[in-house]
Amino acid sequence: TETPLLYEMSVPGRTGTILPKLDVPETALPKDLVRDDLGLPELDELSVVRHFTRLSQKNFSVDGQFYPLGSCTMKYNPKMNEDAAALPGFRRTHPLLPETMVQGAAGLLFKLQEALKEIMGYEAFTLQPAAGAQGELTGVLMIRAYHQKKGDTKRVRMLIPDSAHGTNPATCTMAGFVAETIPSNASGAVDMDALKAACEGEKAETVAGLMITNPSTLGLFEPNIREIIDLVHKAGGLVYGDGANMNALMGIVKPGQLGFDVMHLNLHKTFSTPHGGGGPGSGAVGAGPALKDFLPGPVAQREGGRYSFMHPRESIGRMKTFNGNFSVLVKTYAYIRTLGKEGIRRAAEYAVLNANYLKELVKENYPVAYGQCRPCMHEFVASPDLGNGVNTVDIAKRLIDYGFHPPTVYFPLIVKEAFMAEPTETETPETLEAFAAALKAIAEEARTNPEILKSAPHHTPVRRLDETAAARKPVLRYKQQ
Amino acid sequence: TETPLLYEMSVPGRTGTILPKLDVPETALPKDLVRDDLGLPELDELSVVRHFTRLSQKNFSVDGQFYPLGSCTMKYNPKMNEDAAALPGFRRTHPLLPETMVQGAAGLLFKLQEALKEIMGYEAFTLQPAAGAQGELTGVLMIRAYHQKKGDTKRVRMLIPDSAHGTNPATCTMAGFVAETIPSNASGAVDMDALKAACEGEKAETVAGLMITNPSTLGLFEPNIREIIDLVHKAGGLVYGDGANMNALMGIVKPGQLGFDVMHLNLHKTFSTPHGGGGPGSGAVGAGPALKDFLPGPVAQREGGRYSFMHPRESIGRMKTFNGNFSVLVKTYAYIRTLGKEGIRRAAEYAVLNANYLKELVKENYPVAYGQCRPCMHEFVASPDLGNGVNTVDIAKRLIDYGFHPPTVYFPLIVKEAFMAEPTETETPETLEAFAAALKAIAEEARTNPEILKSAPHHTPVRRLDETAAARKPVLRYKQQ
Amino acid sequence: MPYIPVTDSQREAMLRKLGIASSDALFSEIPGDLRFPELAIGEGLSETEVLREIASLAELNADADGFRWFLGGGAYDHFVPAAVGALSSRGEFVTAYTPYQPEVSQGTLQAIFEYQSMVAELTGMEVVNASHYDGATALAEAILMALRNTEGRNRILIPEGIHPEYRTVLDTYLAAFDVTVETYRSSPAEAARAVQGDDLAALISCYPDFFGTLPELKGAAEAVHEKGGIFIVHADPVMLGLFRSPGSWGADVVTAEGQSLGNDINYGGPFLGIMATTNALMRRMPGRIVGETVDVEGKRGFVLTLVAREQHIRREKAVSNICSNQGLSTLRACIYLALMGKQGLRKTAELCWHRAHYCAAEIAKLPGFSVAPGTFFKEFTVTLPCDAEALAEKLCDKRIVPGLPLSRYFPDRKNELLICVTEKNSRADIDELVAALREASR
Amino acid sequence: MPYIPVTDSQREAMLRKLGIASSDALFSEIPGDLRFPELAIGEGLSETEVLREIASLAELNADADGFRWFLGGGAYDHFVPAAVGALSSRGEFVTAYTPYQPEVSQGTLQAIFEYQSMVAELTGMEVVNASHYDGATALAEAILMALRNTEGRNRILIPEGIHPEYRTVLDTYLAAFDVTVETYRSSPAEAARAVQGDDLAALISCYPDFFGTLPELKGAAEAVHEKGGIFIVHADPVMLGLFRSPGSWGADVVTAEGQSLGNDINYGGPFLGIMATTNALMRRMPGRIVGETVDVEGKRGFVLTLVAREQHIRREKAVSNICSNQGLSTLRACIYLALMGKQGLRKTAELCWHRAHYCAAEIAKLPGFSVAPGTFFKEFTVTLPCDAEALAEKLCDKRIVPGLPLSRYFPDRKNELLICVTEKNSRADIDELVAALREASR
Repeated sequence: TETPLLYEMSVPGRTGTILPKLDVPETALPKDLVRDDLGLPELDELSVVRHFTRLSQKNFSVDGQFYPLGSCTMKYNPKMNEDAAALPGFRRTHPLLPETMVQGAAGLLFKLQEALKEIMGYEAFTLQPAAGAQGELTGVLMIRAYHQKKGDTKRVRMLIPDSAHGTNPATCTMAGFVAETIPSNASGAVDMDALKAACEGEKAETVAGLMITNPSTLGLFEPNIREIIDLVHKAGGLVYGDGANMNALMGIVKPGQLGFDVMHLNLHKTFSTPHGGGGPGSGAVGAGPALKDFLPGPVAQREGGRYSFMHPRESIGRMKTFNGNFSVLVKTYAYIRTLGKEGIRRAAEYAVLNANYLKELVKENYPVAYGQCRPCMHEFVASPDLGNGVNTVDIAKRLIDYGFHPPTVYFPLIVKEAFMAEPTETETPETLEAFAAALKAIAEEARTNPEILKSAPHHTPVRRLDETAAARKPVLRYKQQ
Repeated sequence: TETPLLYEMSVPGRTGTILPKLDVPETALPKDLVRDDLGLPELDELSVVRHFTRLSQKNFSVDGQFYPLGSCTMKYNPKMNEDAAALPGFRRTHPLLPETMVQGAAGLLFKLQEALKEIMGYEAFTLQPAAGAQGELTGVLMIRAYHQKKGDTKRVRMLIPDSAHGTNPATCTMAGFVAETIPSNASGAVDMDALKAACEGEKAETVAGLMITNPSTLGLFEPNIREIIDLVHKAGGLVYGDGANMNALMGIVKPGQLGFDVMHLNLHKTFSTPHGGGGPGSGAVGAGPALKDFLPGPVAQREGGRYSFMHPRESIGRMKTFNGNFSVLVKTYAYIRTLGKEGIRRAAEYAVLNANYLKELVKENYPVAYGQCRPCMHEFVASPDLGNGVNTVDIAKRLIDYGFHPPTVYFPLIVKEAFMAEPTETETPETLEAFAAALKAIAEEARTNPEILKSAPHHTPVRRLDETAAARKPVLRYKQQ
Repeated sequence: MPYIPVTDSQREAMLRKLGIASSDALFSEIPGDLRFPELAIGEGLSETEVLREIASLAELNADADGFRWFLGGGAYDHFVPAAVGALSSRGEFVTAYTPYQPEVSQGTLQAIFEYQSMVAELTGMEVVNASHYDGATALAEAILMALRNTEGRNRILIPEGIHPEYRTVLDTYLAAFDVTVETYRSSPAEAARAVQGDDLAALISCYPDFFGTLPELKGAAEAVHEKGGIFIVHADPVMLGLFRSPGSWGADVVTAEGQSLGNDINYGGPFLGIMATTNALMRRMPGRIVGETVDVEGKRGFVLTLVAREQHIRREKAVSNICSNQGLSTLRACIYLALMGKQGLRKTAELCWHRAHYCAAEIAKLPGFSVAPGTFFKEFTVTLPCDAEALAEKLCDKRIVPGLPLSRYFPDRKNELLICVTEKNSRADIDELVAALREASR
Repeated sequence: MPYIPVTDSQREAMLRKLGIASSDALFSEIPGDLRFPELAIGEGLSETEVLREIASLAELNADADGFRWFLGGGAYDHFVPAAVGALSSRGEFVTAYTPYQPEVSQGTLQAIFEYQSMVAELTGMEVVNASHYDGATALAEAILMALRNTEGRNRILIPEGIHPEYRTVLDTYLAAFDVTVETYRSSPAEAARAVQGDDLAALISCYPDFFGTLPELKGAAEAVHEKGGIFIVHADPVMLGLFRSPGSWGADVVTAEGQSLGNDINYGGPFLGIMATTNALMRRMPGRIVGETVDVEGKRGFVLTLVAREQHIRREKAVSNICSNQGLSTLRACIYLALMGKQGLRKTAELCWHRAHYCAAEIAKLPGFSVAPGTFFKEFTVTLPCDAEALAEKLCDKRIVPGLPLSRYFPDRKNELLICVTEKNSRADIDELVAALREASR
């Protein structure tokens, strides 16, 4: 049933909070500055509680459903980490206190930097970026600053494989580079000839670098990764690694050792902090020898048993105020301490095992487009063709009726009708099997009753929504009649 | 959809907790004492989280729905009180610490006792009883001890109006008294002639006392309450007040001043602590001059700025271990501090106003059985007859389809097809009007489509359940096949 | 006005609809001389002010997080997984009531059914109710149940080592009944055999007792049954992760304090009274019970059942006056047991056992200290070379709560300390305790 | 293994199904010399151990509950109603992701739509996005938006009083663009009028600035527009409960730090970047936006909309690379604004105003102290007769955090203190601060 908007429930004179009485003499207000048009709704506390309780129940979530959204790593978010982040000493402390009064917070940041350096094979880390996209921007601005410092201003071309997330080219533009697409070959890997053509000869001196995701968005490990990195390095460019898919590789290989000069992590994916309906996340960035001095500040350091903050020598500045999304970082730290060295590796191992198992279970009707004979990493991208005009969107919507959140669909763009499933290591084989059974039933429905797929979902609070109308005549806020 | 049982999801080898490694030398276990048959299920943490998240969503609750369950006072439970009770200094402190280490807890108990004494008009309070029924038992055991002390052992008859909650006669039995029912008169009040007959003449000397609920379970203020109390007192008996319905009277009148010798409160009703799916509650008991020395211990006291505990001189003992349901008491205290003297009175006032308003809105189809021309207190008991064989149970089940929790039904027993609605003061008039509209629609459905009522509810996780089969062949636990 | 959503203009409209000028008219039946008293409880305060006042009270208390903690005595600091709090605090659980309408209470009902199932396994019994107020009241109700089941018999045997507060609760609950309560020091079997006459209603055994000591249960059930009584075992539920269940010893009724199962200490409450029994005694058992059934479409569902025992049907003939349960505490225990599972609870109990015995062994090495003899699980009694209360005070100043001085309940046992070690006490904690005991006793 | 439910025997069965002997085979494409490195990060720990370690770190930090607290400087201790935490922590909100599938994300989507609606009212603007990382990045993106909208124009005017960290963030974000960033000291209108040439892209005004001072906004929008620029106002959202909205002053884009709206300080993050604009600039705005629409049955529903601006469609031509929002912070702000409502937010702002001005007036009476001139809301700068950092340290020892010594950012402003007073500071707190300042400065 429809949940009315807050404004629709508003009744003049109500309030949902109990505020203190004024206990000081009044000071006259500057009349010309005071407003009388504050159009907020007026509700009591119970109505607000009921409203958001009901809204919450309209969401699918990891806590409620299998949520195999590819590229998003919707793994279980341990409850103990929430308790850790909610401690008053973290939740209620302030970034502008003197360092002596926040040794615990600074210490935690330092310890987390150290752990991430070790896991990723980097010389330095910043925890400041607030999200993956901001981590990307950080990395690419660092590459920019590196070339600038060398006076190498001709390097404006940033190479980006066509399977990349849309954030990569967008970031590239924000950092003042020109995005240049490198095609994939038939097996889904970077087309080495195209890459060579883009990096060699005359073109070498305009190469700023490469932005690459590994495993790629096809869920495949880039088989020529060392060669690719070498090519770019030889051209004088630097390599940025998009760490969105690190859940396949943590504890398996250190990206720094593979040669990535800089890389961001999505702590909310790989390190299991909750996604919060879209954020806050954290896009911590690690850097190797070429770029470590360019990291944004402040970075935590330890000197003689005390923790403090420093700004790297060639720092690009800062990406946001204060010290990053600290409470996300507390959860990350708790997660790493809980898993330890064995657990970190095992998490990746089982993420990959689960993905391969699921890929195998569904391959008859949902074959992958690339790399059929190779193991996938933490996810796979199928390209289903169930016939009878059934599209991937129909499969996705029908999965909802079966109680599952759909995988990512229509990404990456290079796969037709892409269906990108990432089960994560925190799901049981039984869940994967139930999901595969639903997919099988859907394939059968496509043959026998395609209409039920076209009109899915059937049991949701709302059914398929008119997104075109929403964009054509945007209604972006409630307006009082 | 059905939620499987934990056992049905169990897979050997799983566990949902991360425990420390053994860090001390092992001590040999006594082999003949060790078991090998621990049949607990085996699940991972995510599966457990998902299980209980899904189960929770199958409940109606105050946070989600209007819940006008008569006699239960399902009012809003302020979230701030939960935060107060969760403070580590309360949640993680121990009742057997020396008093010097728990001055805050002892102080809170003392302050709460003082506030309840003032609100209820009593000389002393115990916060120990864990629930209303235990509060009743406390009060009646105190009456017993009082008579015993006086050597008045013939007093075995406990008078109880026929409208009383079932706990009253049951309590009476547990305290070794014989329950004697006093009928109600045509207007729902205690039949004064019957009461007199039970209290006067020869019968006087066997009267232990009277257990009475005021407002009565009909939602009516007992108009002869002073006379009733006088009659019992004159017979040498004592009067126990069942405080289940104090939400109508707090701040309006002090029961101690009306002459009740002892009374329990349901702090989870009147003082807005949550009901928790059935508990924990708190059945604090107040006593006047006759009985205050009989209260169970410990009772908090203040001496020279320090808080400590004492056992009343003639104490009946203790009703449970330690100091009552302490975290419920923290919430009660927070509630009283928030409302203050004005708020306490207003809460009762609006509870009664809301009940009268709702009674008025629905009177056409849902007339009250008693006291049509009198104001009701915080609730009213209708006796609907919608025709076409529609019973109160059908109305109740159909209300669920409209998104409302049904009122209490078939209680009190003296009202045919009883339908007992208690809206509480925390609901908006809009909600009451929507509820009345649903009841009106149901009355219309009773005329036009009674089958839809008989087969309700229609949209719940399960539909009407076979309670007879459940009791005839009880299945009270999962059994491995 | 806090938590009242009726605005002034709505109030006016409502009064008009009721045909009255003021809500005072609704209270006209209340004696005028007593109506609307002034309450001396102060003005209402804001959320910030109230929480600040209450937080300042909370800060005056010592809490287990700030200390090395070895205090038990009936309220235990066991590990509570964070998921227990996260799930049990969901509004749909917290703000629901007794599941009278099963169609919209399947969450609460299924959770109780699962609790009953797991506690049945844990205790080795057939039937479990939806809980009592705490361990002591569960035990009291078990005795009342035995009295009902053995009509005419009125002798109750209670072990000397029972928790002193339990003893007081039992006496209070039994005050109105014609019973003889006797204390025994021997093994339960011997105590039963020693009974003269045919008036034995029940024998209670504590597994372990207040001092941590485990009784010899072999032959106890047989001896009690031979005398026509009911054998009641009050057990530590965490210990049952490792030690034989009361059911396997032939218990007719098992009670336990369930606080240790996922519930906080909460300064003593709310706790969780566990009660389990046999199929034979099922209909004698007090308290709420949830059963499985089917709906009109044949779908599985859960309902409150066997209500014919209860007070709202039977009134004065009910088996007890109890009409609620410790719903949230039960839920917490249910989530706790689900998370722990077979392996986790066993491992927890093993950690308690090994660490407690390590601790006892280390303390026994201290000059002047001795550990009471007998088998124990996680709690044991130590005789000190000095006053226990004074020593505890010294250690508290060093952020160690070393245990419970027995003088709290037994004024003459001044040199004895009851020490509790759980899976939360690391070896480092224990070593710190032992070192502090050594130093403080010098 | 923590959080991995696959048992050993299931693992074997899965490997059999895949036709491999070991999961190592799945990683055969990874360079063998680098595969499976040893990680020097220690063994995994139990829940108890990890929480104990982290709690011991948390205890090393000063938190606002333990002090009289007058510290702001961009991160404010406003009242957060308990219901905000209780509701926003529900698993269905916390563990969902970006609402890509609207049919199963209406909770998140409707909440964002309501946030957009309320923030539109608060700022006096037409369109609000679903949030940025924090106030500073919102402001940086607003400038990029202005640059895109005024193609060819590249002059940005920034007030001297901007928060120093904001200034650094802007410089970082603008590093790759050919822009001239100029600082102005005058009123915004005068600064705009003083621009020579036709290259003004945007003028930013801080309402109030870092030092607490409110600018004169009259005529500013007109002057900026006359020069062809975009007028950006960065505002304190709590102040907007009482003070005229930026929209009413003619702002084209409004940004704000939304932490004050129901979010904790969290040692500086997560915060909430608010951005609002006009209908005219709607399609230039970065970030996620939720719109209303209908489903196939005509029922109202909400979807992510105007996605054609975004990076997953437009790739290198996108208006920004941002592809998430501060979902939970937004939700908290939404719940906060719903609870506060029209009356509550106004009253909050009034309490800030009156208490801050009372505090300033009392401090101004102290010998040697002076309060900076100009209109302020809740934060003001005080010149002390002594070193601010040293004084602050003294007061912290007395459990008072008196404010921010300006030397934190401006090494030469040693005697200045930025003091923040909110609705959480009672008169008693303020009097304590004033007395402590008096004493410490002697």
